[in-house]
Amino acid sequence: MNPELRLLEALIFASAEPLDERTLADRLGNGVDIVRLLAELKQDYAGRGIDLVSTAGRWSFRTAPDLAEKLRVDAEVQRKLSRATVETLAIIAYHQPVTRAEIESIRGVATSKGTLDILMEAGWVRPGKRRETPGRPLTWITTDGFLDHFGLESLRDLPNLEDLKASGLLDSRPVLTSIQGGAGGAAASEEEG
Amino acid sequence: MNPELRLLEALIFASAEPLDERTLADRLGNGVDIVRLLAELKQDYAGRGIDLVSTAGRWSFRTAPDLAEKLRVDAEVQRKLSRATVETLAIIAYHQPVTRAEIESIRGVATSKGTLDILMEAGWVRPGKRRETPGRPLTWITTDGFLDHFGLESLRDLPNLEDLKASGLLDSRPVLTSIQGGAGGAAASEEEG
Amino acid sequence: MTTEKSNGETAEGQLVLDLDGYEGPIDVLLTLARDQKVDLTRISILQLANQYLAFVAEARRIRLELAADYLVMAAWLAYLKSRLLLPEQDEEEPSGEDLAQALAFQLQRLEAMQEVGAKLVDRPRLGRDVFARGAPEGIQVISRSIFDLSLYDLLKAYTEHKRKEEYGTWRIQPTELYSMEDALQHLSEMLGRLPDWTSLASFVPGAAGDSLLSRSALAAHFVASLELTKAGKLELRQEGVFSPIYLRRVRSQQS
Repeated sequence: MNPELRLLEALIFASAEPLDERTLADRLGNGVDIVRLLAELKQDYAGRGIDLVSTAGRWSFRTAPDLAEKLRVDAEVQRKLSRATVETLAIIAYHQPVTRAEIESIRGVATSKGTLDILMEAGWVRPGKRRETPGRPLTWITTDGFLDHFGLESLRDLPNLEDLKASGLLDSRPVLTSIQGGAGGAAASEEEG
Repeated sequence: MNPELRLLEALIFASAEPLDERTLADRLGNGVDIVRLLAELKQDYAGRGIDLVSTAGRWSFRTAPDLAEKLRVDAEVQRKLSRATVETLAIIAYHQPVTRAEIESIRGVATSKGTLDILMEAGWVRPGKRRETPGRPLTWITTDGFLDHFGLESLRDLPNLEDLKASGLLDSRPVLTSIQGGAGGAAASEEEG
Repeated sequence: MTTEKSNGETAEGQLVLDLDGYEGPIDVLLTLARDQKVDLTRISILQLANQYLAFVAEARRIRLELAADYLVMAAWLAYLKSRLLLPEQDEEEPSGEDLAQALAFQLQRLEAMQEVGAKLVDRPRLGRDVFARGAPEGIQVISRSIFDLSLYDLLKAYTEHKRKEEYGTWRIQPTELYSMEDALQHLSEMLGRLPDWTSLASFVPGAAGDSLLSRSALAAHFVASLELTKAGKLELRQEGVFSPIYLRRVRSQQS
């Protein structure tokens, strides 16, 4: 086996975190075609019990997804996510950057405690830039940890993204201002109180 | 690749500890020749960047010993920050520019010598201008490195109190706390005396 | 909220009300819309409005307490119904059809988010279906800071501090120290009455004993005298190290 490939394999294998291509290239030294090497290594592992995967441009070894059931015995029982949490995560993932008011207008209800903070604690969402509109509301975006956890190479790989875009459903503007206003207003005053 | 070999590979890979042959045989099911499978898997990895090794009859993957040097160079130790340090950083972030005496009066306890040093070493805070009040105390502010580390574009993107309340991070349940007044008074007199 | 169960016999228009399962009125509407078993793009909003109003009426019949937003939605749907049934008059306001379309969009959008949310959480997830190496050997990313602190940790620390601040019991202890502000005021007041060089010590109140208070008073008066001197209101004189300090008003200002 080619020495560069060996070192690349060992580096990714040893690391506790996914490694980006620049870091890998730095470690392998000058003049190395890191993209080609990674492709070759990925090919080596195709069909094995371990996959070489990339999320958010960072590479790591992961067990093959089809073995999930047989490996799961060992896994800690994960906290089940509430419906509100899943919906909120989906809205942030697909509409990002999105403000809390927009999330509420899409869901038609005020965001309860234990939704955004749980998503943030899980390391899946974080505050993004403030929106340059009156009140300068904070926006929410997903993290690299989100991509890693859900095995997405990038946000472009979100399920059904193209369909949703094409059908115009990724418009986060409030549609029923007449009724949303009432509900939203009540929610806001509750929050600020 | 044979399904049993794939599962064996994934099991050893995902385990936090080396696994003995009996455990592995249990996981793979009845009638599996675990010794033969392990030998086969070991053979697969011969000459690669990763070795399948057994120590005291328990199996694990390890990076190849000859690569150790190339892997070790950058190994860094992660340091956990104490609660006091994190709180101090948060107060500097939210109240900057802020003097040490102000930090202490906000926290209600004296700041130990090491706290600001650690934050400086991390590259997150630095001294700002002196306050034009008697004694001209030094103020503390956050750095660009702080923004970098926390993925913030500007200080304005730090969630404010309203945002924190809305996200559920800052809830309004009362907490049991020790009496702050006494400690605060002591700290203040210690500092000013 | 209470849960009402019908005994399996669901008569026409009767609903099994279990509000705990719903995430607000839009969610109820979405569930009702699914019962129409047609594509959401071709949903009958009029029928949907009727279904929702029946739902709310039923809730009231069995004295189920409904949150305000459920009632607001009912009122709005009743209004929408009238707009859809009556000929359009006002050109200014959006037509009943526009409103119905907006509601249909809202439902489609929420349904889409529920669908992709379910798809997301069903993906092979790290730590549940897919596993990272169990025993990494500890190579760190070069660019990574060695300090392990996430934004979440930082914000959590701040909010915990804020909570303590909001709910902690504050006992402001009586000040045992003579403050600089007090000394400054005291000296300024005395300034006009200064005959000539006067020793600093004679200004310090409570000179008896060497309690912390009187020592702090001396220190405070000393700093205050420096401040006033800096401001050009006072002159200071001291014969030698550790000898008494004398002060007097700046005379040039008087003439």
